[in-house]
Amino acid sequence: MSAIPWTEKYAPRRVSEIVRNTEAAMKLLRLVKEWKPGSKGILLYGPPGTGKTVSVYAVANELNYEVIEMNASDTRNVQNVMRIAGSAAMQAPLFAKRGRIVLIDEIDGLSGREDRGGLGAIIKVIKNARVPVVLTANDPWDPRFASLRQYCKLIEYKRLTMWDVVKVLRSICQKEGIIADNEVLKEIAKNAEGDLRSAINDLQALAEGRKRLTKGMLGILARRDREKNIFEVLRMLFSAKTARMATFALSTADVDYEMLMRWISENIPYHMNDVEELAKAYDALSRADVFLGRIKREQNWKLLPYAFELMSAGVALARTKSKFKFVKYSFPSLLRELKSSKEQRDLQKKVGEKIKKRCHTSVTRAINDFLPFIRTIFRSNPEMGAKMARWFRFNEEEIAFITGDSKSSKEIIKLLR
Amino acid sequence: MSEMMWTEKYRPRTLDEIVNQEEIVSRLKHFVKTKDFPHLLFAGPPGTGKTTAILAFARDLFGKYFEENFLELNASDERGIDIIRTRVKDFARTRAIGDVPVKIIALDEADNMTADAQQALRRTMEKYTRTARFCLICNYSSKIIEPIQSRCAVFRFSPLKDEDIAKRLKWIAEQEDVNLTEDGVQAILYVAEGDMRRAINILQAASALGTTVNSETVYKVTGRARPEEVREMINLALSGKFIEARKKLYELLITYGLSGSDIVRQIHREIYNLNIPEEWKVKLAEYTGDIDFRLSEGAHEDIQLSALLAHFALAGTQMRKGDKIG
Amino acid sequence: MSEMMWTEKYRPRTLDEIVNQEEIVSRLKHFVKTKDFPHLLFAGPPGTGKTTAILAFARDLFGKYFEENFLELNASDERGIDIIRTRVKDFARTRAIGDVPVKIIALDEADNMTADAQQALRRTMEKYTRTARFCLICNYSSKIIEPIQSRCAVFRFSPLKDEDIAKRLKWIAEQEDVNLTEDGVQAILYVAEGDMRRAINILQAASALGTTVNSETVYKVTGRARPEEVREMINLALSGKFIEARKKLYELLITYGLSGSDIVRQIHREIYNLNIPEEWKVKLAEYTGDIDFRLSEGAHEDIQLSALLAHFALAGTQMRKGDKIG
Amino acid sequence: MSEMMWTEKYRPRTLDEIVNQEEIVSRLKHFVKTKDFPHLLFAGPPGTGKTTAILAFARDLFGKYFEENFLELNASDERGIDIIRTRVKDFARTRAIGDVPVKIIALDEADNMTADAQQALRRTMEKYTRTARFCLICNYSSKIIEPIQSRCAVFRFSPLKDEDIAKRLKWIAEQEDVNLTEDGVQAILYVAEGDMRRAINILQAASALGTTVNSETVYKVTGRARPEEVREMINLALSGKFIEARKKLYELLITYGLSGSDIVRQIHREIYNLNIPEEWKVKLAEYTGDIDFRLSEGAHEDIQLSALLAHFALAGTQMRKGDKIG
Amino acid sequence: MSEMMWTEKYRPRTLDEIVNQEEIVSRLKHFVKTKDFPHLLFAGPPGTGKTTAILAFARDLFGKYFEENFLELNASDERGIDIIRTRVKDFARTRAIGDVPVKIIALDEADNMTADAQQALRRTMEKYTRTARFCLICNYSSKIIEPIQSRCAVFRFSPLKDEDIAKRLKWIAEQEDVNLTEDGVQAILYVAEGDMRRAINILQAASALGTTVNSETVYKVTGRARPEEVREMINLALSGKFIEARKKLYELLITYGLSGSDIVRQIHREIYNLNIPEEWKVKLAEYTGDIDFRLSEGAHEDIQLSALLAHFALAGTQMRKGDKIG
Repeated sequence: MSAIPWTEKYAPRRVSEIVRNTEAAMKLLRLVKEWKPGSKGILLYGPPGTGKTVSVYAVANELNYEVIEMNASDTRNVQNVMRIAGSAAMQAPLFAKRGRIVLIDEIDGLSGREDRGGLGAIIKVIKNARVPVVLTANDPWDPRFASLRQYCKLIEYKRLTMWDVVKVLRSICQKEGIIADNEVLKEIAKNAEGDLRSAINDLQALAEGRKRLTKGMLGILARRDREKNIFEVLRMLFSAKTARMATFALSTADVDYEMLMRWISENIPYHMNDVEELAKAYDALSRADVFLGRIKREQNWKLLPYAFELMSAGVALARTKSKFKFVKYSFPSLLRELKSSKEQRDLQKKVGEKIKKRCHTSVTRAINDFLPFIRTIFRSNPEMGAKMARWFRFNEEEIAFITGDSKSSKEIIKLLR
Repeated sequence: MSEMMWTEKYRPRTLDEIVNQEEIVSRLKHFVKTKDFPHLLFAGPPGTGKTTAILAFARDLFGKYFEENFLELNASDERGIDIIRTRVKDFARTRAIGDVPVKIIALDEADNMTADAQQALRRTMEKYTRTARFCLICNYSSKIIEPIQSRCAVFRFSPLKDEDIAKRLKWIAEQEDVNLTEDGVQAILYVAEGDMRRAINILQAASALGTTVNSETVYKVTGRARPEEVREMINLALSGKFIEARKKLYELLITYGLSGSDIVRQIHREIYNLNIPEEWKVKLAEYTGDIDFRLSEGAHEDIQLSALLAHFALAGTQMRKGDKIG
Repeated sequence: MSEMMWTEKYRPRTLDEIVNQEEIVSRLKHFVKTKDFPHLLFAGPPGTGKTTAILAFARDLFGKYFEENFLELNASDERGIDIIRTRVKDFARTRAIGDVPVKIIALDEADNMTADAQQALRRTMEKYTRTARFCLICNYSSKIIEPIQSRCAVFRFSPLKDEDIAKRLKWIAEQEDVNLTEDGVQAILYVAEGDMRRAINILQAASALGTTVNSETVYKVTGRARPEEVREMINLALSGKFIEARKKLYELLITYGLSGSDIVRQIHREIYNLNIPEEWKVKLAEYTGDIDFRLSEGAHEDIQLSALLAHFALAGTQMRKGDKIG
Repeated sequence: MSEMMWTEKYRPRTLDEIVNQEEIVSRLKHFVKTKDFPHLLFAGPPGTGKTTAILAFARDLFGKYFEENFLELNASDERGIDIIRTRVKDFARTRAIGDVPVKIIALDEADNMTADAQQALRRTMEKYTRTARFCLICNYSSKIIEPIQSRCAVFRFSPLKDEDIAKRLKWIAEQEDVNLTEDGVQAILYVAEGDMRRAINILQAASALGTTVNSETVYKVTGRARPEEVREMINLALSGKFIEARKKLYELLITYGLSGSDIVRQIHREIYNLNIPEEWKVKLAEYTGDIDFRLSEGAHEDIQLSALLAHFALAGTQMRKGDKIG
Repeated sequence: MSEMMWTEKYRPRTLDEIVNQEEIVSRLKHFVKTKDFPHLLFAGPPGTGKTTAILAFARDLFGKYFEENFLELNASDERGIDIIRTRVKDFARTRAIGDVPVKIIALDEADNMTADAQQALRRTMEKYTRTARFCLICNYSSKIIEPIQSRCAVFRFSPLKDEDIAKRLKWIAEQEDVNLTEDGVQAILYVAEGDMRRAINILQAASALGTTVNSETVYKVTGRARPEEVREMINLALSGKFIEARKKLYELLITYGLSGSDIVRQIHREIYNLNIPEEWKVKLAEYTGDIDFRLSEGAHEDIQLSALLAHFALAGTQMRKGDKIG
């Protein structure tokens, strides 16, 4: 009895079969072949379903290597990493195999608590390895991987295009003997947002046991594409003429209310051209937030409907003068900023810590009361800046952050050497 | 008297018995036939039959081997990263028992699992594809991390339609020899608010009072006021007859044995049925929410409910004057 | 001194002695006759005779075997559902004694149980359904989970009428040789607000001060201000004499030892007796709600009560000017 | 340094020594004579002599057997009703020693007990009624459940008059060789607000700074602003000098380390001393109520108080323009 | 060659070097002599020398054993009371080194701790009272819970006088060979608002631009610092550029890591420096107070602050139209 899901059944066995990221896989193949003790580890990164793990197994298959894998389903604290990955990386492979890859999969999944010290152990394994160590991650720029990155060569995996995905889906249909409308495959591919695995899963869910696949069968699939869903919700909400329509719009959202509120907040000013409308809409949102605060504090979830109505109907009905118009909705900029500035903020915090140590103050105060002045000094007087950098023991990265422009930071760094 | 709960008695055992979510059911039936299917992610509001569906699917699939091959972890079980790394893995790595292709592991309220635990799940799902499939059940699929979503076929359960619930209620009434009137059905639908389980419970409770279940018995057993009466009270207030509205309020509280927060919630529901300008509806709902909150904080019921009606009366005056909302 | 509580001394012993709640009594009598009855749910405000009814019912049903077959528990006393389970188990595992089908377990303040505890209770009810019936007593049936409601016959107790309470009070006063004046009766009714037990307790407490019970002694023992005085204070405020109104306020607080929340409730009751246009009553009622909430949140009593009087004063000014309400 | 608290050192020992609350004292003396008395309920504001009264009563009653027959508990200290029950049980199960009928158990801050705990207390009171009497001490009798109230003789303690407190302070100052100036007395009275215990504590704390106690030392130890300074701040605001008023505010908050809630209370007290039309006082009192509420909900002191001052400034401008209140 | 921050370079090392806060210094010197002192609480505005004082005190007391016996913590940096407890435990469980009675733990920004955390801190303070003394440093002493305050000797640091800051600036300029003009001094004083640390930082940054520091260089330096950003945000909002104002807001929240209440506080201070009619200032202040209140009630700072900016945008428009305040 076959019980292999299609994602596995049709998984590529050779590097050349990897869709879209063939080059990345080739690079991996080359690095593994050329690897010798002392070489760096290899970090594959990119969104889910772009073929990272599959590449490793394809490479191993082509080279007749064995793969020793640790992933997020394993406890990866210091002891376990050393015991499993560590010993695998130190020993010779089975005699039947020509080599071995140690795969540490999904390092995003390292748990702060349960996997304490795991990251340090992984670095140790890489440094002392006698076989290639390959890692995968969705987001390699996570600051906790900063030092890990120094011990790895990075290979990027890109999202697949819709056409890449359609092509694969069509070939699977052929093999399964299913006649599928092109439109359906396109829809599934679009919905998958460049994630091949999820597209194949959706295809199997829809087509398993069918001979023909038509567009009408798509209804039960939930949108994976959250943005598209939220765009529709926002459009419905902001165009609502009645309280009921507005609250209904909200009820169709597939994101939680915190996120929803951020989306609404972000896009209010694009619909409310009149400041009175703007103020009214925000007032409603602010009242909705007050209810959320009460809910959180008292765990009184029965108040949730009031918050929903205020953030939907309260906002929508504030628009009395401006005409409804088509708006290209933006992702909540606060969240975007928070994400994109994470590295900068971490650096800032490190700088703050150093100032704190020297100046007997708190990190927040260091950043607010000292940093602006230090920045001025660094920019306008590199010589003084260099002397201060020495006193504070700022490293080059931190100096570059403080000055914020490369000219003066280079100058300071030169003076320091 | 030692009667069974009707919600259990009439819970569908097999996919054939499920009357809603037709498309999803038909997909699941296909899977039973081919015995081949991907990981599943069921998303949708409470009371839409997600758990019923996975149970029925597993029963149809496994037959007499159901117990051995089905593992259910629900919200009250510990589902931290430890359990995923131990118990789930232990269950998933051994072969299915009997003539079935794989085991099924259902994780209820998966959106409440920690991110860590979800992370631990992702490779487990892949590693044991030969022996097990996962079915994650949640309200919002967006709370499931992307790598897991990517590994599942996502099914969305839509809220039940009132007519579907009505149909079910009538069918059960027939089975139980209960005379369920049309206004009784409507009353149950009003109180149940789209939740099938609740609707059936109400039917059972009301039928305990006698063999006929009509709107009167329903409102009596559920401790709800008739929506018409609530609306009447609100309209009295809005038209400026504050004292009469208060009288009506006390009447409702006494007749139906309502608590302050019960009546506040019924008022809240009726606001949107009122024949007043839309923006006023929001405004009134907002104030109603404040009163609801105050009651939960321990303010006095009579004073707060009077304040609520007073607010409606003032709003009514402003509406008649055509004032803007201030 | 070791005197009995009058609420106990004068509690009706049999269903026949209960003079109110006729419909309920007649249904219970029917049960006594048939000796067959479901679980019971008694819902209604305090002091409407719920406990009296179940006690009388049990006595009528069990006769001399009352003690052996009747168990009374209080959901908020007994620590947690575990204790309840243990005691119920001990009591219900043996058959009823005498010529009766089942034992009765009365569970008071059942609406104080958490939903989880109620779920556990539900299972306990199911378990001993052959040997025992439960009678759940609560203020609001809506706070009882549906699976339990759907197993119970629901009885709603309405508040007693003032004349019924007055009659009872006078009768007790006679038995106890207390000289209860007419204004004393009125004062008790004012404070008791339809709660018979409270009314009798007040009578007993007031009679401890001396053999004559009049309005003065009643207000003294209950720590309430005379309604006339509260009205006077409000009228001072409304006529613009804010400073004098405040003085009166402090006088009331001190003389009667009132708390801020007591006085707010009394002010609220008097609003509806004021000789002012109805639209102004509306306005005052709304603001009183605000102050009531603030006090419940722990704001300063003196500041908030002054603010309340200030509001009344402003309203008074506007009324005299014939302003519209803004 | 091991000096006694003056509140203890100068606490009246016998009923004869108590100079206020004449009516109460005379009733208690009567009980001493008859040796027969009910449970007692002492209600009234802090520092009005409730504890003093029960101690003196017990000493008069028990004489040399005072220690053996008197137990003092504090309802908010003793963790929960269980501890109280245990201690009461140990104490009350044996008969009173000496020629007295019963022991006395004084329970302070009884109104801090939950209703449930009070119910349990009621049962305990009933149980030991042969050997002991309770004296419940509380601020508000309305917070004591009725079944307890109806078993107690209620005594209401009113706030002490300023002249009585002044007299006592001066007498103590004499005993302790403290030079207490007249403005020192006034300052203590201002801060103590009719609370004798507080007044004496302030006197003792102030006298620790030096042998002369005047208004300056009083405000220093109590962490209060001088009323003049608060008035100055208000007047600055009213005359439109908002920035200066705010500077004064920060001085009070930061330099004196006053809490926002103290300042708001002081502002509130000063409103009625301002030389402005009464209708404006009304307006200011109402707004002060708003700010007080916000502070109690945890809003920021500096911001809210600044907003209050801004409002005063606006009011001042309107007053000068002769605007009507809007 | 390294260059220190001047705030450190010229920070007084010993109590003798501190020229302000004479009373405090003399009390601390007394403690150095007796080597016996209680817990300390330093309260006062930023930049008034609180940290300098405790450092100098500890150095004078411990001499060469300063490092071993002094621990500096910051309540807003250390995540939670648990971390604080652990660090205190590690530090305080061993006896002080050298000829000194106790170690010192300085805890800065203690008023940022929640009341619960402070309660835990209190217990920690008690636990290690044999081996260590705490010095709590804060802006508002009223935010420190009563039980801690009563265990500490309270020291109040008053804002520095402009002449004192000027003197210090001139002296530092002399040491550093900086030509500080009189208008430069004035400019620094204006911006520093009594905060010595800020004044010195400005001087140092300005002197990096060239050897002469005058008003022009000062404003050049401070133009890039923070309060100006808040003002800019307000002005953007008032001129109707809401989206840009909001961008600025996010920058303050994210890049500067300011909390919502920091920002509200700064907005509130800036209002009175705006070039708009007085009555509008009051209006804006009042609305800022509203939002501050909602911040304390609500859940999301960005939402509340956006609402505030939207309201400013509306106010700006109305101002330009010359509307009356509504």
